[in-house]
Amino acid sequence: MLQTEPTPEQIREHKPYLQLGLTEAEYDLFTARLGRLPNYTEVGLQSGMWSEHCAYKYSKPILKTFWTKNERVLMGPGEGAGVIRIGEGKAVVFKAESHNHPSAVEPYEGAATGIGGIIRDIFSIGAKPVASLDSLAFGNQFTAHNQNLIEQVVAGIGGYGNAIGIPTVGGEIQFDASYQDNPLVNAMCVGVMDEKDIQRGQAAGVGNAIVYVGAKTGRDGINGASFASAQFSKEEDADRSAVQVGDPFMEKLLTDACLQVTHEHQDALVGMQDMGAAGLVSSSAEMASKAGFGMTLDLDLIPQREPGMTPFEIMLSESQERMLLCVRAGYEQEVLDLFAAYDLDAVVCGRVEPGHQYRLLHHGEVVCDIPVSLLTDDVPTYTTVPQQPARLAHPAPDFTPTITDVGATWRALLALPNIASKRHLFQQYDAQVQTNTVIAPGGDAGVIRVRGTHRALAMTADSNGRLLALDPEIGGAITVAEAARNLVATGAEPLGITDCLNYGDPSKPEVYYELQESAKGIVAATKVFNTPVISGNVSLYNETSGVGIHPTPMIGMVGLIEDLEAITTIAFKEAGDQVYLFGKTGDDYNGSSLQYLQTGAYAGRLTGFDLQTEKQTQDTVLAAIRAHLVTAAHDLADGGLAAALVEMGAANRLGIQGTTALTSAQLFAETQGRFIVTVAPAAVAAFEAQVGAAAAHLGVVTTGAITLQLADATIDTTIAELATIQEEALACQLK
Amino acid sequence: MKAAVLTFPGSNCDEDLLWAVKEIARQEATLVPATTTTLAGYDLVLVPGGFSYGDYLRSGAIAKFAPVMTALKTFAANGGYVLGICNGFQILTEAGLLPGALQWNTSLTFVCEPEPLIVANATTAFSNQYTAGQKLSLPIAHGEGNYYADDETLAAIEANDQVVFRYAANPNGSLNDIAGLTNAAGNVMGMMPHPERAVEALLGSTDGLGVFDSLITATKGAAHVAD
Amino acid sequence: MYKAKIFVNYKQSVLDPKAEVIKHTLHRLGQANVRDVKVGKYFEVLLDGAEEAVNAQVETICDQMLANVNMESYRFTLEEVTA
Amino acid sequence: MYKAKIFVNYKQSVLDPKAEVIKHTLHRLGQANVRDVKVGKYFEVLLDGAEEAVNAQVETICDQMLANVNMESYRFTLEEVTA
Ligand SMILES: Nc1ncnc2c1ncn2[C@@H]1O[C@H](COP(=O)(O)OP(=O)(O)O)[C@@H](O)[C@H]1O
Ligand SMILES: [Mg+2]
Repeated sequence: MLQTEPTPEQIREHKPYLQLGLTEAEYDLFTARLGRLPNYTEVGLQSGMWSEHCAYKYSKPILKTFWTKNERVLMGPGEGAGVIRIGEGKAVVFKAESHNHPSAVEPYEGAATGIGGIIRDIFSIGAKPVASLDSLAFGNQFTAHNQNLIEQVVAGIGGYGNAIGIPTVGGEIQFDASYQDNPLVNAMCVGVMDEKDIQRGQAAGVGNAIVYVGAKTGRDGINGASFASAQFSKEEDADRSAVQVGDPFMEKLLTDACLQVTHEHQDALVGMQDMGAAGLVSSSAEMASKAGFGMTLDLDLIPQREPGMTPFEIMLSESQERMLLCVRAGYEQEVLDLFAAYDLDAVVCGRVEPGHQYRLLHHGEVVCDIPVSLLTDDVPTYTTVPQQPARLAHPAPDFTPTITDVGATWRALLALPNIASKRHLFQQYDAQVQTNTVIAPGGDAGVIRVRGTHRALAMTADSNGRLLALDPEIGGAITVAEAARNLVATGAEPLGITDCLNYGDPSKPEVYYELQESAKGIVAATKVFNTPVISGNVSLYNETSGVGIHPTPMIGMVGLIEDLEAITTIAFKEAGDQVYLFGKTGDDYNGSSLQYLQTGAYAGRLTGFDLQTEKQTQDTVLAAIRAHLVTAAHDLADGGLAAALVEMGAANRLGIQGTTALTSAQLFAETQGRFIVTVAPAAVAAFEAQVGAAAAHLGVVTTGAITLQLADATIDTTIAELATIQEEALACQLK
Repeated sequence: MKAAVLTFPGSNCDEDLLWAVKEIARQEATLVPATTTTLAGYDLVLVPGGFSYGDYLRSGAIAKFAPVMTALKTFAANGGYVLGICNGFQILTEAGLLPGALQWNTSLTFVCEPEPLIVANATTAFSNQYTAGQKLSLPIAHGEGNYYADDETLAAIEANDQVVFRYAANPNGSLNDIAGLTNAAGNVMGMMPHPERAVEALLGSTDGLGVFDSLITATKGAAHVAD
Repeated sequence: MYKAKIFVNYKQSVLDPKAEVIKHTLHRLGQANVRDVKVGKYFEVLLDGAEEAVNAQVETICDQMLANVNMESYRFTLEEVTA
Repeated sequence: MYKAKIFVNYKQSVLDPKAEVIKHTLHRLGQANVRDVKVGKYFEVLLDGAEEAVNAQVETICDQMLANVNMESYRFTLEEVTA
């Protein structure tokens, strides 16, 4: 162990830092700033802190372009999670995080620890976690390996979320060839708190205590994959594993205890942060750096799961369920006692120091003594000269579908994995614990009421990699618009977003181009919808054998409902209700599910999207819902009108009888910015007067028959037939 | 009615039950930690859902060693009403307060969905506000809800009319479609479905109110149970 | 010090969903020669003390905690070990 | 016919929350002499076939289904039995 660590000179000579992900230039820069050769521990800390995950080397220039503030934002990006005011003294806290790589390697624990990690981000701000969402993307070949991956990821999310008692109220699951070797597992958590309780991750005030809380530190997840090759050289290490295992029981105790500290010991608490990527070093260094102080930690005091851990291992371990607190001097005991009552390990392991040095002691020796800014601020950022990928310069010609049997096309479309119901997967998540869930998964957005107020929050997680692959800028804007559309359909006003930027290797000019262009689209859309980005996460290098995923920004959006009576669900309520379609339907088939059904691919330019038109439609729909004129609402997304009608009819097995000027093909068009709503007969006059020409009458809800007179065909079927296909297709294909 | 809602480390439906009893059913109720050693003075003890001690060994297997369980046994032996929901049901079987055991759902997956139920016995303290044969929909949310008892025990349960709720479309493999049952004396019930999640129209269903109303009726005027 | 090796298994009469799924999957994968699958738990507990006392203690631990005797049975062996 | 007795255990360094909770509970119940607890899985699989083939088959079953080799290791014995 210790004795096998290279000396500073050996490090300079043999460059072991290359295996830790650092470049020679980065090592040289660090050495120059330090004014001496760093030892092995220090190089280890550098490698953790200068990783993309902690330092955003490639993404910082992009993230700087995001719009992050409006009058409601109480805390933007930079802390564990962002905070937005929702009225009545309350605030909503949310953030999303990716766990793509860990989930690819070990799906159950990778997904589970992804949930655990994002929950800690939320309560580290002082908020009670009230809901989770998950955005998943898998390959579309259902091989045994892929099926196992899907099964285990879903089980892991449920296994953690269900046990800790946070309802999973929404999410998405997509299937596309692009994710066959690089699945995406993005998790989002939402918390609610009193505005006055907002915490920051800061370690201020000379002499104040640094308190370590929670699980013991083990040799898990140390420096990700590099640990395996760099450290497991000896024979007897073959039976070792660096997989991180989640312990939701521990996390439940940790959540409750930390929230109790924030609520009942405000005098004692200076700051709090979770230990995420790069574990103890990133949490402690960031807390010191944000507050502008130095820090000394005594590593012998850190609770350890295994004997003989080196400072490198202790500092870079990514063991789960750990938190770091800064506690005012003199208040240590009351905080330690509180954690003891929960049976949790808690120890004072260091102190805030004057100046800016970051010092670590181990077995009585100083093993690290560097300016803290060297870890947190002096990281170089990189830009790549972007280059438009060839496929974008020469898009395929517009797709023109041919439909001979519209009923058969409809049935086939509903069985596509991306259109089929995901219920048999998401019903493995507890959606109702905490008894606040007004809309569980299956609607356009999850909705939870906020106890102690007359308000509710709507939330959704959306991504559209296949559209971004056709046009990253428009696709990025569409993703934000779709998220807003989902919220509006429930009666919510969009408040803000969190994101996970899932991309390939950013040092490739084409990938960087996708990153930059999609950011443009996202920024433009967030301004139109008044939804600043308050938190997020970046996951780059999603590549296998040099082939990257579709550019896939996941947008998590939260909206506010101020009237519990106006919450609207997608289900048709009663036969006799009138059905209206908002938004113009065009011949927009490029990138559509119909195109995929008929050609096996998505191709062409993106057409038929305009941010301003979309915003107007959303405003009109929201106003109608708020005026209590609407009995059901649903936005049109994948599969267009055809999919939406079935989704609305399914729950109560109600159909539609209608006449429209749309063609058979247009039934499947995926023109953006559209909604279907139903209106009770008594409200028709008021509804039509309020919305005017924005909505077109489509038909009337029936007791189960679906009879549609299209411009070029007639359809006569039942909701029972169509809904059954949509409900059963995926479960069949995943067997 | 004065209710105690037990809370074990890892319980996560304790607050929900408290809310249902206090805010919706408008009864006196308090959270009682697992370290408590007496339950004197309560009319009803509720054992909530969740994952007590992580449920890592078997659901409910560790919770039965909590100090409060001794008090609970005394309370039940003295005729006090005890209702275990989900993990609470698992704890009560592990502790021997109810017959049988709950094992993994035959699907081996956790399942959360509204579940159609049939009231099998409407004469108990937990179901007197329903009618026999009544159809209800209550949410389930569990991975280990597959009720098992050996043949002899099962026969005795049926002969003694202890089954209170049965599944209309068995979601987990439970023998005899058992979703909820009482002990032989009729003062202890366990059920996998969550009545406390079905007490507000805003959240989708009020079918669970009957359980709480039944207990209010059963305990009306009842002297507090002695320890 | 003793090491107790403890096996916990479902009783014969109990249908074990996990074992069923494994057997079913193996058959689906074409491994028709798999006749039966049993799934159990295996624990190792290290305890200080005299053999007789330890034996009784392990018995109690199994009976009350590691096995649910309504549906599971257990057996164990004790082995003297040095720390 | 062969009976495979298969033991699956967590690899070193992997956190085992189950074992932690069991040990902790035993200590809380006063059984301070319990030094360590390990939790594993135990399978018994009955298979027809020749020893060598069965051996290879069990190896595959363990590798791909019964053990998660990212974090668990397994060992097994084969024993000839009559039906
Ligand atoms: N992984 C998941 N977790 C929770 N809910 C999910 C998940 N996947 C899909 N859902 C739910 O299924 C419904 C349909 O999802 P989706 O087709 O993505 O909707 P939309 O296209 O309107 O965004 C939504 O209610 C969504 O919350
Ligand atoms: Mg939608």
